[in-house]
Amino acid sequence: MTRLDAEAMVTSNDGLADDPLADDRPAGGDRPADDRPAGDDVVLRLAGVVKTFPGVRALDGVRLEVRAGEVHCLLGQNGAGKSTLIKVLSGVYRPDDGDIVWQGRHVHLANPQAAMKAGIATIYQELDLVDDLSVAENIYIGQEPHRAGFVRRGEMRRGAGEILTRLGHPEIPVGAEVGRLPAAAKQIVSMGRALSRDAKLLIMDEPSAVLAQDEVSNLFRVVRDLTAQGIAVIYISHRLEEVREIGDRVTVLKDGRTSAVNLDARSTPTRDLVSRMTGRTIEYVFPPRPPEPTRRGEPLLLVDRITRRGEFEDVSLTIHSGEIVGIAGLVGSGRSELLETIYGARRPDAGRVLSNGRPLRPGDVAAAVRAGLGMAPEERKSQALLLGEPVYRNITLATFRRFAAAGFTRSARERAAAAAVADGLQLRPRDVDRAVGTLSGGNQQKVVVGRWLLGDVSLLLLDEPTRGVDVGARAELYQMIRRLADDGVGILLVSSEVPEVLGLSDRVLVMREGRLVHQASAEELDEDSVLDLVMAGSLLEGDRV
Amino acid sequence: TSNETKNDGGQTKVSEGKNAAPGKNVTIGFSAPAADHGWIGAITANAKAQAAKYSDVKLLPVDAGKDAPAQIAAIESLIQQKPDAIVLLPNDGAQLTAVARKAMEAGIVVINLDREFSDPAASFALIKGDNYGMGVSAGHYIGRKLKGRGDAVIAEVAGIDTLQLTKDRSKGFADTLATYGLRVSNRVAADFTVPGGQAVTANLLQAASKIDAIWNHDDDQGVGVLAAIKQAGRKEFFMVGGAGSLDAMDHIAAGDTPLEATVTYPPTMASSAISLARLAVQGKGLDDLVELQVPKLIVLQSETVTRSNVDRYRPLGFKS
Amino acid sequence: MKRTLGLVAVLVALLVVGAVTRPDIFGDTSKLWQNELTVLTLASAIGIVTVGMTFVMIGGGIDLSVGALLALASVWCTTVATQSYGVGGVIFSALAVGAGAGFVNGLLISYGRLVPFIATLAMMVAARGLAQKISGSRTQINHVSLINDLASEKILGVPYIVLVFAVVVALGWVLLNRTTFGRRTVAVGGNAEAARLAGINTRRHTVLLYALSGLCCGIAALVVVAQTTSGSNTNGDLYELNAIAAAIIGGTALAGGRGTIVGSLVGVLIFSQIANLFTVNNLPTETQRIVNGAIIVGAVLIQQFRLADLRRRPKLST
Amino acid sequence: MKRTLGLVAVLVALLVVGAVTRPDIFGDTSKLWQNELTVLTLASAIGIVTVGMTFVMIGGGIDLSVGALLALASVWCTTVATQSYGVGGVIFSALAVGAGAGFVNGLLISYGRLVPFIATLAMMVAARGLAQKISGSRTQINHVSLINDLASEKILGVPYIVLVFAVVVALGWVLLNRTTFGRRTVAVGGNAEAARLAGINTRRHTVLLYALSGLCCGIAALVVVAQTTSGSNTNGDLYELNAIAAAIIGGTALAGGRGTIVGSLVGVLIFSQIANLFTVNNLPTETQRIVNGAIIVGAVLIQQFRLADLRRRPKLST
Ligand SMILES: Nc1ncnc2c1ncn2[C@@H]1O[C@H](COP(=O)(O)OP(=O)(O)OP(=O)(O)O)[C@@H](O)[C@H]1O
Ligand SMILES: Nc1ncnc2c1ncn2[C@@H]1O[C@H](COP(=O)(O)OP(=O)(O)OP(=O)(O)O)[C@@H](O)[C@H]1O
Ligand SMILES: [Mg+2]
Ligand SMILES: [Mg+2]
Repeated sequence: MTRLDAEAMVTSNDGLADDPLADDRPAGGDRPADDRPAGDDVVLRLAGVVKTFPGVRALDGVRLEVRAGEVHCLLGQNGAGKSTLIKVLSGVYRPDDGDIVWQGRHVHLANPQAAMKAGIATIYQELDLVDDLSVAENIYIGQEPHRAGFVRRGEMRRGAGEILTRLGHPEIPVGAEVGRLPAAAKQIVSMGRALSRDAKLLIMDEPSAVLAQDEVSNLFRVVRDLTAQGIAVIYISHRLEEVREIGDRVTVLKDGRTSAVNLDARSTPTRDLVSRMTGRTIEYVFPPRPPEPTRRGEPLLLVDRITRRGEFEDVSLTIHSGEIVGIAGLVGSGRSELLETIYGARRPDAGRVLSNGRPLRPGDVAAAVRAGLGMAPEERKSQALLLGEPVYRNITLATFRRFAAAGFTRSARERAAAAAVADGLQLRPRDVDRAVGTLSGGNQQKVVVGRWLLGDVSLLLLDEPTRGVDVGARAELYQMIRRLADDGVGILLVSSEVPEVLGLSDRVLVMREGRLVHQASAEELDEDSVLDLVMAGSLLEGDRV
Repeated sequence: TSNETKNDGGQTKVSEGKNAAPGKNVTIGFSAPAADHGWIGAITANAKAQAAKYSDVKLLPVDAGKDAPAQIAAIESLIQQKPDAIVLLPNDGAQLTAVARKAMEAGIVVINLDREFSDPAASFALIKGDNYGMGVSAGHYIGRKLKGRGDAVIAEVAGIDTLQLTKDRSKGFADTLATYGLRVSNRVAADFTVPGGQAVTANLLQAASKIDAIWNHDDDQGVGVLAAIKQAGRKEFFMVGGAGSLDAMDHIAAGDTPLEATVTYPPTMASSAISLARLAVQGKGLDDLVELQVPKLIVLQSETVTRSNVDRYRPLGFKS
Repeated sequence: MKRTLGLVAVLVALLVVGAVTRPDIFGDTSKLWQNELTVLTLASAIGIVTVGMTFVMIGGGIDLSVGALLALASVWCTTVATQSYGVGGVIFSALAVGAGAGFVNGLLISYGRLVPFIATLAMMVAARGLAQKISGSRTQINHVSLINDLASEKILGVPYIVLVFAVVVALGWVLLNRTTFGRRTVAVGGNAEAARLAGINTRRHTVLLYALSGLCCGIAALVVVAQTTSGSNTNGDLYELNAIAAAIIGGTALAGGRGTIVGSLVGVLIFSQIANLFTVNNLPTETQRIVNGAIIVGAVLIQQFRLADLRRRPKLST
Repeated sequence: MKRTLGLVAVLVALLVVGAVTRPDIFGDTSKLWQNELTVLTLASAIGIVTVGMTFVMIGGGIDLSVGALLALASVWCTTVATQSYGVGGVIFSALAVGAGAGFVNGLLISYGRLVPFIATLAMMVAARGLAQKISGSRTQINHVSLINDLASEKILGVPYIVLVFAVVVALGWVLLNRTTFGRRTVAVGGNAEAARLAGINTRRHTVLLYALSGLCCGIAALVVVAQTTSGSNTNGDLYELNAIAAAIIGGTALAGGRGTIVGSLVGVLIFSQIANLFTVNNLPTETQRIVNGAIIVGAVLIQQFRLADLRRRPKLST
């Protein structure tokens, strides 16, 4: 149980000054950027790439070199510029400056079509699917097989089916409307599209953020398949263990600059990677649990046999003040629906929810909020953020009424309170007047969770709170969650990362196919036993809570 | 349009008497609703043409805009320019009354054209068509032909139902038919447009499988009414029109459609209104009347144009 | 699909109302057939316009200029000069004017970056003015009898214009559901950013959508000219509102990405059938209006009845 | 902010056009003042309606019934029975009818789950019909002189109705920018699901928004009654389209979540100033219309000129 160590903070250049790779200035095109002589197998080379947005220099001279057949990982804090970099590569943004050499030729990728034509396919961080089209249509969007303008539907469905099979998901119906699929299935479709393009370079921006563990290994199988065919892959993730498992080489971005290039993905020590990303050293840490289980008196929240047909059934649970309860389970096991139902965003078919002994009106979020509940939902863009509004108004979305006097809002106070939250969560850039839509994905996520750190919730429901959040900020977030619990708030946490559930919670519930199948204190469980539980074939009566 | 008749000769007129002699110069403001209907278009055209015939008249036309408040503003800006007279065809009589009174109080002679103010004091004189009378004329024509047939199916294609004038026309029609023991059995309202006339008539012809007579309030929409009748291939009835467009008169003369007659609502009243305004400002009366001033109220006859007299009326017909 | 079934149920309900109130018409097969042909005939022009509107709306836009373009095309194609080229000249000029003006809409929106509402509103105002200028606010009689025959002549008892309507609907269905153009329309309207990222030229596509809508206005103008034997600058009045309403009733989303041709067709037929019911029952205008408001609300409520399961998707409620 | 500056530039450009074409009016301070008061007076009713519309649109909706509600309220408050209660009765009935009908809109949309376009379209049709029924299609003269005085009396040279307009705009601004109600409106329109999950009662708020819009229609009805000294079922014709257009020109997003009162105000003034320029220059209607279309396009293009930097945000262009 390590705490953040202020003394251990070092800037990347101080700590690694002797490292020849630690070059954060734009590299001249003439200078080889590798310890080895650049072989013929280098397919992509970037040098000095600059991209500015109003008020932000998102990329400030970036170098990158990718070889055919390798998995090249991009690491960096939230807001470091990873997504911006890949958008430059896929023709979405035009760089202000810099050099892109693709397959030995200088290229201008003026628009996404140009990048696609060049053989670069991308899976973006934010899902880029059309909800109203079918799975097959989404996979082939923009390059539908056709004859004289007529879509060859049979061919398209067949092709889509093959691709999905290759991705290990033959069960996803190619004719289904994508909007009706769960998030994980959407991610698969998004990957399917990238695969359909016969790319020579495949870029994946945090593909694992919405995947559960079993899906990630499936994804890795596909990636290995591709690299074996000589296709290069750029892989972005905040999970270092994934980088270790799948990556060949690593490039690290920090504040829009390259702080290290072409590190070996397997052998570089975690400490080095983290310090190059953040300029300080952090271990992947959870705050210590309080020594005694602090269960006293009546539960804060009592969920009594609630059911929503087709989603979850007969779920009962309790949460006490000061307790963090985690729910583990596969994507699609109904955890999000359970949380939303407790919160009143969905109406249960049966059962009831009591807060402090009093029943909550079913299907009434406002009533739940009045009773002291708060929820950070799963999908930040569709469920949580007003993208065009400033950060501070997003942070105070649930509390602006408490800042107001006689119905008149008091923006200055809101701003100050929001700035404090932003500081605590290391929001980057730390400007609370900026439109939240211009933040990087991970920073947006911090805003979603930060909303409930203000004001006085007594029970917090967190659905994948660290999705897309970098290692450093994650540690901060865990601290804040624990501090809330220490202050007496009850917390119900859903996460697809089993270590997170185990590390942060006092008590763990395991959910499978809409039922709670196991309950234990976190110390009694380890990762393997949880995985066994969530994937077990049939339900055993005795297992149930 | 179908006819090349140069009909300007019938739409304006300058008397041959002593009133024709040029007098004091007269500036006349003119305001009428925007012309997107043949009849209104003819009103504006006639006023301009009539004013051009007098060497002592200067016309200041202002567009009335799209609704009553806009026309009020237009009249107010006109008052600022201090014309001698204003000829005003209001978007809505009652709504323009206050501003007309204001003009009168400013010493401007207001000639109220067609749509009547709610206060007689708001105008120096009123010249208008007879909406109720149109219904009466149409009622008499149809009544005479169907007299004694109490089961006769009589249909009415009205104009815009939200307007008072439509109510008046329908009332005159119903009242007159009643004197013959007849009544309207099917009534539809179009919107003074050709497609409106076509659409409601197509439905009307479905509603009534046998009809004896139709009165259509407006010859503009009548183009559509006749088209629908032709498309349905119905011939068992006769039809009376309204307003007196050139197109309608051509059909009456040719006898190629069920349209046998039309009852007039002449846009030439705009020409007359200009003449009245000039005379009023110059302090002259009507030549053939004894009085020294023009009359306070002139209501035009709604005349019935049939095949027998259509040649006389053709010059008065306006292009729809 | 379910949604369309609900709509068809509404249409059937309207026919039942007809049968109850006017059994003499709705109970007699041949009279009913005649009556429904009238309903279809009157639905033709607005229906064709609605097909174009449906494409624009699915593509995430809106076209307020349809009524004005119809008027402009009708006036243009009935000018004396045009008529002297015979039926070919009339047809060509109507289609060219409609598609051309629609093309301008598309350019303003795609490349001028105007909001569709404003660009097409400006076009609506300007096109009506132009139509007025060309026609001198007069109704222009059409003398090309081949055009007028479209409304009066029949084939197997069905007026030609109904056939034109049917062909446009069929082509629209194929275009939307079976071609890359149609699928891309859904993509552009459903998620313009995703469509762009997937390599679709969204701007060019948008231009084509508005040109298509304009083309439909040109076709509808010919239908109106045939029906009314004339062209007029007052033609197509309020068609924009009616077409949008019919499309929305038929399940097209104002926000784009969702909609069907069949739904729009049924939406148009519902409105046309309501108007027909009012006339055959001889209702006074003010009552018509009040009842009309209630029917619209009722129709949508009936149609939503089966949709309880869809409600959870937040998109639907907006 | 920048956007509004661009709009103000458009307004100034229009005044310059006035100065060039009619130096006698626009060059003479007192005549210019009189003329601009006329512009403001004419903008009052539609401007008040636009304030309500702006709230509805920012809240993610649309209100097609505004013109009809204005007509209904104007007819209701000028019925003989109402007038006999004096000025209080007239004012109360106008506001109550407007807000009440708006409330019904809100219920249909929030709890009936109707699409706003359809619900308010139905209300538009029904309210016009009702207005017609109540008034018997007659224009009803208002005899309560205190109301009529609003248009004819002035304070410091400014007509009372202009002051009413100013007060409504000021209150609207405060409500949108300084109150929790305004904040909730932006939230509901920007992302209804997010607002709901943050504990905002989005349904109740939607009802309030439409009631507010209806209330504005009631106020505007009083203004029109004062101006025309009468109530009529033809009042407020096409106000829905004009109000939406003014709001959009002023930067309000049709999709919700974005918009300003000042922008809408300037949008209304631009339209009103254009109409005034046409009148003082005595342009024929058809030319007016053609030019109007061009001006609208030009105004938006000018206004977008400074916005190059925002263009990258795809959301903004919709
Ligand atoms: N459209 C935009 N407008 C303004 N600023 C932007 C925009 N897009 C990105 N930025 C800024 O550019 C910087 C880099 O963002 P980017 O999305 O590339 O980060 P990232 O490395 O992908 O972070 P994360 O791990 O959170 O996804 C951030 O400071 C962000 O706020
Ligand atoms: N492959 C699938 N195809 C169709 N429906 C699925 C599929 N997987 C899950 N579902 C349904 O989707 C719902 C759950 O979706 P969701 O992914 O939000 O679950 P979850 O338990 O919240 O998982 P997570 O929190 O990890 O996202 C369930 O009702 C489930 O029946
Ligand atoms: Mg990113
Ligand atoms: Mg979930």
